[in-house]
Amino acid sequence: MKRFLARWWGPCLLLLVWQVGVQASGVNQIVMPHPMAVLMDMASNPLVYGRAAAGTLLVAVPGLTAGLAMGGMLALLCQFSAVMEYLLTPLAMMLSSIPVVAIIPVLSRLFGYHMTTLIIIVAIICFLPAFVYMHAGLRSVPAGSLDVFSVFGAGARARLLLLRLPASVPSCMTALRIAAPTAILASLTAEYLMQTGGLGALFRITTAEFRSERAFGCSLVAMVLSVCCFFLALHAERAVTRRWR
Amino acid sequence: AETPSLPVVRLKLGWIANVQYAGEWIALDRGFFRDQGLDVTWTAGGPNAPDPAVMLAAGRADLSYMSWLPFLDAVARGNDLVILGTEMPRNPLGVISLPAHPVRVPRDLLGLRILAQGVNETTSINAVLAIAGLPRQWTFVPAGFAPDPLLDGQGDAFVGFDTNQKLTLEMMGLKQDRDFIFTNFADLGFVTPAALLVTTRAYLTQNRPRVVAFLRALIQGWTFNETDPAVAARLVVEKYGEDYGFDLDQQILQNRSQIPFTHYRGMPSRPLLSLDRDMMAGPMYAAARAAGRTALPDIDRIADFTVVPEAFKGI
Amino acid sequence: MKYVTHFRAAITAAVGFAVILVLWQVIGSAKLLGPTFPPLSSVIASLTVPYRRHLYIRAGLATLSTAAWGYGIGQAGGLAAALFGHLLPFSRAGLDRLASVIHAIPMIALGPLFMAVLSPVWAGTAIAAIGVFFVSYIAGCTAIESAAPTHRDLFQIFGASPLRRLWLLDVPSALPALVTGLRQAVPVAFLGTILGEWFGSAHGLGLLILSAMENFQIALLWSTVILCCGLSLIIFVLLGYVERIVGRHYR
Amino acid sequence: MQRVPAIELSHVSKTFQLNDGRSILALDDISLAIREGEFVALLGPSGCGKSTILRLIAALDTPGAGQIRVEGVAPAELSRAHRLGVAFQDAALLPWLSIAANISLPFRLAGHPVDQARVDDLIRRVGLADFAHARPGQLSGGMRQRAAIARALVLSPEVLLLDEPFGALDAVTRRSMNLELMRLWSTQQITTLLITHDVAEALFLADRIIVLRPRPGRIAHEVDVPFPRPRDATIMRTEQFHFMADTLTNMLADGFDEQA
Amino acid sequence: MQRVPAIELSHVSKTFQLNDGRSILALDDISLAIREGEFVALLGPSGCGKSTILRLIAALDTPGAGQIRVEGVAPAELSRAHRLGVAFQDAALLPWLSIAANISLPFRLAGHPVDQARVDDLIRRVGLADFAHARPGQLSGGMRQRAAIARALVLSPEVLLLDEPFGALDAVTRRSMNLELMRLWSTQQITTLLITHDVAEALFLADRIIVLRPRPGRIAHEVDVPFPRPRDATIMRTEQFHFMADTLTNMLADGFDEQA
Ligand SMILES: Nc1ncnc2c1ncn2[C@@H]1O[C@H](COP(=O)(O)OP(=O)(O)OP(=O)(O)O)[C@@H](O)[C@H]1O
Ligand SMILES: Nc1ncnc2c1ncn2[C@@H]1O[C@H](COP(=O)(O)OP(=O)(O)OP(=O)(O)O)[C@@H](O)[C@H]1O
Ligand SMILES: Cc1ncc(C[n+]2csc(CCO)c2C)c(N)n1
Ligand SMILES: [Mg+2]
Ligand SMILES: [Mg+2]
Repeated sequence: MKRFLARWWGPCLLLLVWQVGVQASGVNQIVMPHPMAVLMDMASNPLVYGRAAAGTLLVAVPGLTAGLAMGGMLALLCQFSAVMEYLLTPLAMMLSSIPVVAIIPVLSRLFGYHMTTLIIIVAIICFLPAFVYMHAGLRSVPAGSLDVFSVFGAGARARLLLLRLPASVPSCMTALRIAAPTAILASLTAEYLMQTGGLGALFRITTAEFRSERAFGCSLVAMVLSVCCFFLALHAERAVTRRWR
Repeated sequence: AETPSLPVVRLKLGWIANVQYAGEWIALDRGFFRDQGLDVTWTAGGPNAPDPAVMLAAGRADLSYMSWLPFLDAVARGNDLVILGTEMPRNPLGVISLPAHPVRVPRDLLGLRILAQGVNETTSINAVLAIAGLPRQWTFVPAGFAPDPLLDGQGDAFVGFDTNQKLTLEMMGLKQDRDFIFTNFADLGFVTPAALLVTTRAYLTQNRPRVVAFLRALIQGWTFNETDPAVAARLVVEKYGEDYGFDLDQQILQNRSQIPFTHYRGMPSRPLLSLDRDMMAGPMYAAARAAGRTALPDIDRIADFTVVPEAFKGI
Repeated sequence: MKYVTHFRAAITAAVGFAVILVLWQVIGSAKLLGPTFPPLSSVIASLTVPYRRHLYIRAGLATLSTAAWGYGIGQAGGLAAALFGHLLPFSRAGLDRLASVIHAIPMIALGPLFMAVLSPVWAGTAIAAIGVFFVSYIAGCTAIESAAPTHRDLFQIFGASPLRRLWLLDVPSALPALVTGLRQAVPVAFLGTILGEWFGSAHGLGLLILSAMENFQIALLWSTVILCCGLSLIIFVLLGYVERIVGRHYR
Repeated sequence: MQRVPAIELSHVSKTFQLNDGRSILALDDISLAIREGEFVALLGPSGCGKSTILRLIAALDTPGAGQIRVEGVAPAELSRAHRLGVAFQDAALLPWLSIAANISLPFRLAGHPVDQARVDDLIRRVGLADFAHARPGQLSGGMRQRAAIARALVLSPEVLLLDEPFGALDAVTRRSMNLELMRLWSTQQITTLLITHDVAEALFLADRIIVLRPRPGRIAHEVDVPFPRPRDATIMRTEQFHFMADTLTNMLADGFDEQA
Repeated sequence: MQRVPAIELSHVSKTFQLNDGRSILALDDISLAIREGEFVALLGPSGCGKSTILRLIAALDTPGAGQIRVEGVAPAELSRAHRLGVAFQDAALLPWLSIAANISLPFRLAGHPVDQARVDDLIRRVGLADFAHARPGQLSGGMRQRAAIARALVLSPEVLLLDEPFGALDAVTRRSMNLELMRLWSTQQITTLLITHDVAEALFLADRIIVLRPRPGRIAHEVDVPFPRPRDATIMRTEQFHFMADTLTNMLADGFDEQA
């Protein structure tokens, strides 16, 4: 218990401030619900939340996978072709300086209001860390190893399969740690803006109907999912990186 | 420039600061509010903005524009709100359909893929079907504000405004009844006003003269608007809504086309902004019940029909 | 040689940009991605029409000032929290988790809430500040711990007081990582601001994006997005230079 | 043994906990006394605990058992009083300060006004006069190490600890650095403990050589160096020098269990 | 000079472009021939171009002028034919592979089936049998370097290039590694070029020692090593060994311009 508090006093404090703040200001439930009301709504409607969360995960997971795959593949292409390198590096720099979520309106106009658009949006958002970290990872071969491979007469294939790809695994995990929690929040935002499926749409509908405890419940579920993704990815990253040092 | 002593009235708009609030812009610009001894400030709404009821509940606004069903929901959640009047007694919302699947009567909706923006639109469709005693047999296709997915064939019908999306189509060169069909929700049996002017009971009791004064200036503004639709449009584009990047012609067109909706059909004598008790007691309550709202509050608990006539008298 | 390398890198980046722009123009004019993907030329035309210049300037300045406030507040908070965790190590584990939880609060939930309890201007600022806070806290934590262990030993051997150590070792060693954090927080500040502006602000680029989308003003939509990305990119690149200079100095 | 040793370790042991739960006895019952003004060299194979001894004396670590007194007080007192000078294997200069600022850093850390004359003198004596305003990044490894030694000496410490300060240098540069250190030391005769891998270096510089054996770290031999001071490079080519070097090398290999 | 040298450099020069626009003549007109089966050591102060020579022979770099032939063909041919073995100063093992997998890597790079018996034999001979399945991160520096040497030898190369493979080791571990290398080499007599800073190491292992002088890198001296093979550690304590070591040290210091 003491250890739990030592680690989680922050979020507990947040909850406390929320409860006390709502109680002290006497603000109407439609502005901000009691945390207890939210937790009770969550406890008594697990199916509703479960289904919505599943919807969000159905966007976030394929989006994340596609984004990571795309980023990895393009980073690989950069290894082989100088033309791709010249094309993709400025593009990646542009993307990294852009608030991608801010262009969801453009993307939804471009691709239409479907679930595929949601996945595309999440994929684009996850693409960036994947590309940047894989690109660096494929280059972060151990000192001197390129000379070793050259001296032992390794071909391009061996260089890729036995050196660059394994060397990039830790960077891959870093990309995952950064992209996974973002994927959940990006799905939520895209669902909210496009009003399609999942927690984001449920958030919007319940907000419009003033069922604020459910709306806040949706945010809470998304938060928990995102934080879980973060810590899972963090542990995976640590486990893998340990093997790579 | 304002005299600091004037009491402040904070108005929360239900939508972005466009020509839909023509009366307000004119009253602000011409000093009608000031003449009534008020310093009126406003905040805009928008597609993602919190509902005006939330702003009232949070104490960040004194008056606001709301829609009928959200109003009932907010009251059901323990907010003591009062309707003072309506900016648009006739709702411009309707269904745009293509000649292939024209929507003229409720039954035409059955089996269609309908493009709609949000809760307000989908509830309207469901209410139409409920009132007509039809099953909810239609597919919701999420859409943005612009009607072009309809033309792309992503849906069979689009829920939009007479004063907006219909105009967009016409500006694209399409002709009503030849290239598309527009049917107002009122003609489908779902009758609600578009923008209700709402305040809290507490505010009304404590500041009744202020509310009356506000409405008086507002009526003057709307009356002035009918003399030249371009004035308010220009005010929006150049002053109050300058940061939205509006198109002046579009705003003029929208203003001109919205003026009929500020009057009751067939009742030219009804003062601007007044709420008709019979419409409320009849079609509006029926619509609420059809939309699944039960245990509706008593009409006099949620509406005050005396403020607008009192304001009108002073002009 | 160094200048030659920089020059070459700049040239290749420029060529890459040029190719992307040409591709955009071609795809846009051929309508390969439909009517909502306009050619570059029409976006530029919309970006340069004289009657919109004031609109863009006003909106850009509004967004910039909101973002700047959020950036400043977020950086100050994040760095203060990092320093707090550094000086009181027992609070670190809790602060880390607090930061990651705060970072996971959906912006779409914060938007309406802040709009109701703060004001339209401060809602954007607050959302931006929260995003920046996280980036800056993480960067700050890494930065303040980046002094080399041998340097720490050295300061202990020479009997440096904690305050002298902070000022003469921890802070200078932290600078490169701090500047990296400063740079990475720029898009976050813009993102928070734009998102905040979507929840009912009457000013700014975010509002313009939304309003253009609602009114099917495709060229305006794209040119606003370009403007927003351009602003972010410029600051990002400038801070990249600062990062390089600081990195050269302090590493 | 002397009556008032400058550095005294009595029955010092040190155990390290490894990540995998095992523990390592790095030092086992080490007793050692160094006279004031004496130059002692510590020889021993990798991992025998040389750096650990030095870190204990510098109060960078605490012994598991036993006692350490430096100038009659606890080691931490000495660094708190700014009376300790240390140079590590890597120069550990602050990259953002000029060479001169790095060398005067101990003054600032001690809260004393910078004695510019002393700093300039040391810079000149380690042959870095032309580089006083250069940054460490612009200097070669050997130059950086000279700066680190100047920094260790700048406060005129009473105890000087050197952990392989010439470790990564080639043989020739190393010898010239040895000569310079000899010259610097002979003017002040600070109590000095030098860790090295290089038998010739130890013989050339030290009054006494202590050979450690590993696992657990224990003192294996102590050898007094008979060469009279002042010494110069010619002694390194004498018969006796070669003989002693061979003896020491054998002592090192002795009990050296073909380890990693 | 021999009739068919295994490695032959004729009038090789190499210039490097520095960042600030200046250029450095790293090697100036180097001619050098190494017999088949000969063990040659390359001595010289830091920066004299030793590594550059090795990299040119390994086809990791190309000469600015002159010609290099290895076994009568261009150097790149040799590595492409998987007939070259190299160990660098840092072991350069792949951290994610076990020691056994690292040592068998050249088989996989050559596209040959892994000769497990050969790998196991080499692992045993460098004393890593207990660590075959450990990863490099769990080994000490010396163990890693032994693995790198085993890797260099695993394909039974015709030419072996060693760039200070024992650079960072202490004197004792270094000697025992020297002995092991000697044992390994004597069974195969591969043409070997060893770069080192350590005069004794060069004398102990090589048939011939080449001393380079820096700026520009030129051959300063060539010394034949007279000790008969097989050699063991005792020769290091002979009069002749000490004498030759002193001579070579003088040669190194010769023309050594008190550099950093
Ligand atoms: N912080 C530590 N944690 C665990 N083990 C340690 C630690 N520091 C030293 N050791 C162990 O203690 C032993 C002695 O280490 P020490 O660094 O004193 O050796 P050394 O004689 O200085 O060796 P070298 O010549 O390689 O520098 C080694 O076996 C080492 O693994
Ligand atoms: N890639 C390079 N770019 C520029 N200069 C280089 C490069 N490689 C080597 N040099 C220069 O060439 C000269 C010879 O370098 P080399 O690495 O061959 O020396 P070395 O004899 O191996 O020295 P050490 O004993 O320190 O390893 C040095 O002055 C070095 O600065
Ligand atoms: C898609 C869409 N949703 C809501 C509104 C706001 N609104 C509610 S009633 C009304 C009257 C029409 O002029 C308006 C505009 C809108 N404008 N467009
Ligand atoms: Mg050590
Ligand atoms: Mg070298």
